[in-house]
Amino acid sequence: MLILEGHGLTKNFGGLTAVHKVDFEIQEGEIFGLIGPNGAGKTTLLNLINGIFPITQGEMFFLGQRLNGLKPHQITRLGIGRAFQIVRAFEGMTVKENVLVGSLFGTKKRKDIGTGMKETEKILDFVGLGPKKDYMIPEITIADRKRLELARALVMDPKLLLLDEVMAGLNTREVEDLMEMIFKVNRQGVTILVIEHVMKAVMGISHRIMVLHYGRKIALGSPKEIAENEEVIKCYLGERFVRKEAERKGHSRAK
Amino acid sequence: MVKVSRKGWLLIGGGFCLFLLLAPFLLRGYWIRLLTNMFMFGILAESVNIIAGYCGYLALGNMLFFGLGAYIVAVLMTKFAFSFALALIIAGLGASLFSAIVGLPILRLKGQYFIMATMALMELLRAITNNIPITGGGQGITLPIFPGGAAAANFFFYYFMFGLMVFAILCTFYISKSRLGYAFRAIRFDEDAASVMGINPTPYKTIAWAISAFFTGLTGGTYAYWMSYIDPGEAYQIMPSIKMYLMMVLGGRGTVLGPITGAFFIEFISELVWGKFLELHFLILGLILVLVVIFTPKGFMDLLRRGLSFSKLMAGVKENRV
Amino acid sequence: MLGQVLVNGLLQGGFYACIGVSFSIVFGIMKIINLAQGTQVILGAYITYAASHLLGLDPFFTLPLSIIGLFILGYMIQKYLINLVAKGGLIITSLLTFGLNLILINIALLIWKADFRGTNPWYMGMSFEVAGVTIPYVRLLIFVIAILFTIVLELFFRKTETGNSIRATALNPKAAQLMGIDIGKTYCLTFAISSALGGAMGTLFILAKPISPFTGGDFLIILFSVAILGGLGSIPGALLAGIVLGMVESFSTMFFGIAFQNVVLNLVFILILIFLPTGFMGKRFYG
Amino acid sequence: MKKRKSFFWTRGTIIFSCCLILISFPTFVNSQEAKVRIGAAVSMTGRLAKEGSLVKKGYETWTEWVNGRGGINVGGKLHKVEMIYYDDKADATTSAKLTEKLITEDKVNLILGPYSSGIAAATSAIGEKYGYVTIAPVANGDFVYERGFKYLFSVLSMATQDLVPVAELAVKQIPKPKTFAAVVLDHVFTLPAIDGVKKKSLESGLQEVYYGKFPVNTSDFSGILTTIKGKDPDLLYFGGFFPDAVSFYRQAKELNVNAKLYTTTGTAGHPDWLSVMKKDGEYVLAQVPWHQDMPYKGPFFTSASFNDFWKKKYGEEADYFSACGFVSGILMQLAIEKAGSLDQTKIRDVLRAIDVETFFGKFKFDEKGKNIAHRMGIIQVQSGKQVLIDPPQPGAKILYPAPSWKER
Amino acid sequence: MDTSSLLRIQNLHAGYGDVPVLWDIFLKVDRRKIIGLLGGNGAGKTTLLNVISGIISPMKGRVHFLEEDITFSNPTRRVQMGITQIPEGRLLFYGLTVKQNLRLGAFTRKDKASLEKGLDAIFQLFPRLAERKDQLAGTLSGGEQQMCAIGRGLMSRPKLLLIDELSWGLAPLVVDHIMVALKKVYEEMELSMILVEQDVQLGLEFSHRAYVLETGRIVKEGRSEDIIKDPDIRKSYLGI
Repeated sequence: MLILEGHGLTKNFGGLTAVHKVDFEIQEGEIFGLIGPNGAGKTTLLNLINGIFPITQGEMFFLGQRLNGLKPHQITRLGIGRAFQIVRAFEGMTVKENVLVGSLFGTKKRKDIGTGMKETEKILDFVGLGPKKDYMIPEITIADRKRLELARALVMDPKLLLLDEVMAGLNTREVEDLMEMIFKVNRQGVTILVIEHVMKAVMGISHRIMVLHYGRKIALGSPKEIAENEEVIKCYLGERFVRKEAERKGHSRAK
Repeated sequence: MVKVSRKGWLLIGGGFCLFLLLAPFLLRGYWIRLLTNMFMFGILAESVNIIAGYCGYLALGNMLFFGLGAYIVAVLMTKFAFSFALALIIAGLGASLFSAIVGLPILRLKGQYFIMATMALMELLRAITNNIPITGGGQGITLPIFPGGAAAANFFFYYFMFGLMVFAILCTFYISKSRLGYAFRAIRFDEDAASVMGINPTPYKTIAWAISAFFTGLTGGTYAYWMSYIDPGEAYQIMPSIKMYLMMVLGGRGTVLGPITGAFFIEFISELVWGKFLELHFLILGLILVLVVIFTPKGFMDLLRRGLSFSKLMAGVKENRV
Repeated sequence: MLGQVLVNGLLQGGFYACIGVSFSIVFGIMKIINLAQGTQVILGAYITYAASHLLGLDPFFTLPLSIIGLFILGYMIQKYLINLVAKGGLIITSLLTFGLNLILINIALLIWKADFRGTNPWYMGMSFEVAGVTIPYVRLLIFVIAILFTIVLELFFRKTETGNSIRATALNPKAAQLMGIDIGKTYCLTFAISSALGGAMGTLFILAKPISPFTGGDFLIILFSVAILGGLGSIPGALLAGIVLGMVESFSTMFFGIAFQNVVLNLVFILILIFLPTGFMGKRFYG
Repeated sequence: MKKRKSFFWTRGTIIFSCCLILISFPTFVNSQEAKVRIGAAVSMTGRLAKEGSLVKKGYETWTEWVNGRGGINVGGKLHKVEMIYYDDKADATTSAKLTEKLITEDKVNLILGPYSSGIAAATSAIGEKYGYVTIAPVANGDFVYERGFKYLFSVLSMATQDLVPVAELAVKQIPKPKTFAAVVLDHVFTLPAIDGVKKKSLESGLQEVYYGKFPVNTSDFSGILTTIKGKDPDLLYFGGFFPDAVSFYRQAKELNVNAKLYTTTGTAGHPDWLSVMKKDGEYVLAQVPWHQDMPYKGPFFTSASFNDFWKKKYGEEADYFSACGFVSGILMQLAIEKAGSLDQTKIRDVLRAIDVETFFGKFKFDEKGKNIAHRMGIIQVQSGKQVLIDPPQPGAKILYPAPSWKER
Repeated sequence: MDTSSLLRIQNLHAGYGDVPVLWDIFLKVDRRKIIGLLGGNGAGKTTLLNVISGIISPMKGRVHFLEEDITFSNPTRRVQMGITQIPEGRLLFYGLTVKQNLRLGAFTRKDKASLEKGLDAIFQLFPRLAERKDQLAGTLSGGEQQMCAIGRGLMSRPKLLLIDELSWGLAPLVVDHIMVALKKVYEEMELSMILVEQDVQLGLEFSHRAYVLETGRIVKEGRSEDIIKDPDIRKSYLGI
């Protein structure tokens, strides 16, 4: 079943076209990757999905409901959660309070603070932030902030989770932890749309990948197809990546 | 290093409250008026705190609701013979309603644009007040004197302002612990992120401003009756607005008791300076403000929380220095 | 009649623009609402007053004195006071200038008392007529000087290396530091320039209106309006905004009477804010 | 290097806290001698700082003078006068607070009022509450006295009467003026005077061609002046604060707006007018509550001898603000001496019944506390002097019509 | 002379406020050498660069540059001496043009006359920038911005170039391009570099020597080709 579909999505900023006639469909339950060079319009596309920017042209549907013209908070309550690229935690609040906001306002159900708190603690334990729940935001590390972003999105009980470069700035071990966690969320039935520069991660977790270049879709397919797609290599991946990838594969084969 | 335990704070606070409750029986007229004045600024700082401290919208022209409340009470009492109580309630609600109406377009503005819009709104209201006959224009309005002599008036306004302040504190306390409070703070720190987390900012911002306007309007109305004369220049002033921010920031932005502490501190210090230095009071008050801002940029509440010590003070200075 | 109203608005607007620029650069570059700016203008005016009375100089020739005097004062203020809290954010720095304002007022009060001071050179009040429009010499000169200062300042910011370093610091203080730009010094310089411009405006102001130590507070609304309308830190924007404000003031007096001048002015201002919230040229500065 | 710096800061903090403790110490008043304590909250800072400090100078001079004579005779015993001043910042809230402080904290015997009407409206309510006699030296807005207060007395006649003599004078001139324009600051301080003269002018058959109120902080009058120029009025009435009047007349000259007679509310009688306006201030009329050429005689001074006394003391002509302050003191002194007591009710009753002439003019109060015996003088600036032209003086004549700006 | 050390850090402790982030750092940079500074997030790499640039003053320890003690010198002085940082996230002056950005890079240089020559050299190195020299820096693509940042850093004629997270947010292809250009810079201009990288493989391929930081301490140092073969490193950083 289709969970999210976009038809001919276009976004103009003044004279600049950030996203140009992009079509895509995301199946329920899949992990859908979105890659492309900087300024390709990936984050803009995400902003169109959750309504931060109004759509200039085209249509978008979530589980059959038209999203055009809805405000971000309405879209969130339909079941689309989002973790931001640059961590946008509320700085003057504790870790717990940050997640609590999502729990209180992010779902259709109206909850009292006690219930919200319980859910919050559950989610914090899930992402491994339980011991740090009373820390203020400036006191936790970047990796923890990424986890916090994830927790804030998860607590809203989303059907579709948008992850915007949550891996950026993490080391290999942390990336692997986070990949594991994303798989776990996905197994619980949450569809995930992920934007990522860390190729290893995006190649490793996505079922399908879409490549954007200057606002246009240039490829869509399985990770393997993408990695071999010549246009993608020309515009995005580059020779060294292919070489390195080959070396890595050769190495693991040898092992 | 001065550090007081939680119990100590409760004792100090309780004692102070008891003192305030009994003060009219212990003190002479001037001190009662001074305290009443402190309460007034306490309420004003607290109401600014709701919109600016919690919700992050720096409504520098918040005194516009003060003027509005004062004029509603004045006009209703003199021209339509309303009782004070009724007029005051209308003033509070009127200020709230007005904030909601103008809030819809203005609360969309961000940062300095919002600051400026509220200031312009205050100027606009002043200009309108000057030009409509029912307010007496630039001549001002004189209100009936509170019946029953000096002592009765002192008692009445003292306890009235005190009650209003306690009401404002309780209200802020409730907000800080409720859904509203979380929504306000989320909006303050990142409005886009808040809306992605399911908060519709518009109604929450409007509510915050309406609550703030409600208290400011009530204070203005009480002030008009208390002073028994107002004119537009007195009712709509920029300087008290700035002073309210000073109080809020010194006490602690976004804390329940901070603005009240700040208000008490500033009013008390200015009173001392005023009384002692006839020719130099601006200079000395200015110096004190400058030093306080340099040494406690995060407010007293923060300082008390971290404990008062010289090295902490210096660390605060170092942090903000270029 | 219409021509006269137009000229009146334009002449007043030039002054508003320049005074707005002095406030706007500090606001735009350092994110400081300088609440003492009005009083700094008045201090400039006092320098002119003192110089023209003690030395018998023509007020216009005292311009260098007020500029230099206020430049030094501004530099000191930034270096020894504001830089101490410069990283504290908009509210903190603004509150500091609030305290500073009180101090400056009191100092002026101690030196010059509460008396009204004014200058009255021989050409005061003289005017000439062009096509039925009366143009006073003094106001024209004020206008020309104000515009000239504005243009020179804009060129300074765009063309000189120091100007660019100031803009760079505004855009990204950390990067500027990494380029070897001394932020503290740059801030001092910026504040000093703003202060000096304010001082120059004081010289021009005392030619139009007498001053007392408390006159400075009257500028606050105009300073804010011009800076915000023009787009923070944008000099051409402030120029345009000042002239627009002057025009609105002049025309509203003609059409609605002067009593409604403030009603119209503030209404127009709020509407512009709502429908044009980045100001006239706000975007140009930030790219 | 680092150490020394922190030492500096430590010392700074200690000194700072010492200062705080010092200023928070109460002042102890030595109350051995029999004294009359008089309190005054005046504006020493803020918009009315100049006027307020002149009134204060009047109070101070009176105190010194009366103490020089041994003090006030209360029931046969001489009491020295002690004055307590506070600065009300021209702000009603502060003024009210300070008045309450004077009454309850400093326990003064009498209160001399603040400078302006708006503030007096707030403070007189407090004097009334405590049953304290308040003498208001300059606050003469009519509305202040319409509230039925029993302890409040105005030194001056009411503000609506301020400029009435100007209209009376003008219609007597030849060629007779036909039209007038009135421009007034929208403020309690200036509205009544201009409205009063406007009413009188209309009654005298003059025609109003322009009436405009301008808001506080207006610095550009060219819009109004352009309109007025088109109407070409014979008389120009202007009401505003000092800076307003200066920029108004400067711009009138710039735009060449001429009238036969120019008027201001008080400003042209202000001591700073001559130094700021120089020859551009010529021919302008203003009301003055007092002038040294007035013909009044009193128990201690005549109008002229008061000016001599002042000149000897300060080397400058006495200004009317100080005179207002001084005469308030004298009035108080007369009332106390006659009452023979410091009892507020007795003093009030004496003031109620008083009918006396002083160097300042006559005093006779109606039941509302308005001085109905006082009449404003009118001055015109002539050759760098503020010359009294009404009440009529020998050798002083109104210069009419004023020459146009270009002919001067 | 050519082999003597350029930068020497001894026993350095540093942090923000009262909280230390770096402990006991010893680090040496020789002339004409590229040093890799590797490690996970929060390891203190950026803090160390900021100490070298003078933005953070150390709590303990000494920093010498060209045999001069610069422990407490301000950033301006250090730029004049030849230490320039290309910061993480580029931090261009987005409201200024490319050319103005580059000129500001030479802010501390006294010989303004040869400035134009320097500009030409940068434009030769990155022809893309020459095409866009009058465009606002904010309108450049990510790769072009990184080029502009490098160009701006080179304009001060550094002796030691500190590069923080070169590959941050860039497509793999663009990283390749920039690496090539950087190699050219290294070969043509006589300078040393400290390269901070998340992408450990990239960092090691490109450097002569490398230091590996973990939670504020140096846990490994040595020649890059040795480190890349280190099994611990391969396991925890290269995922092989």
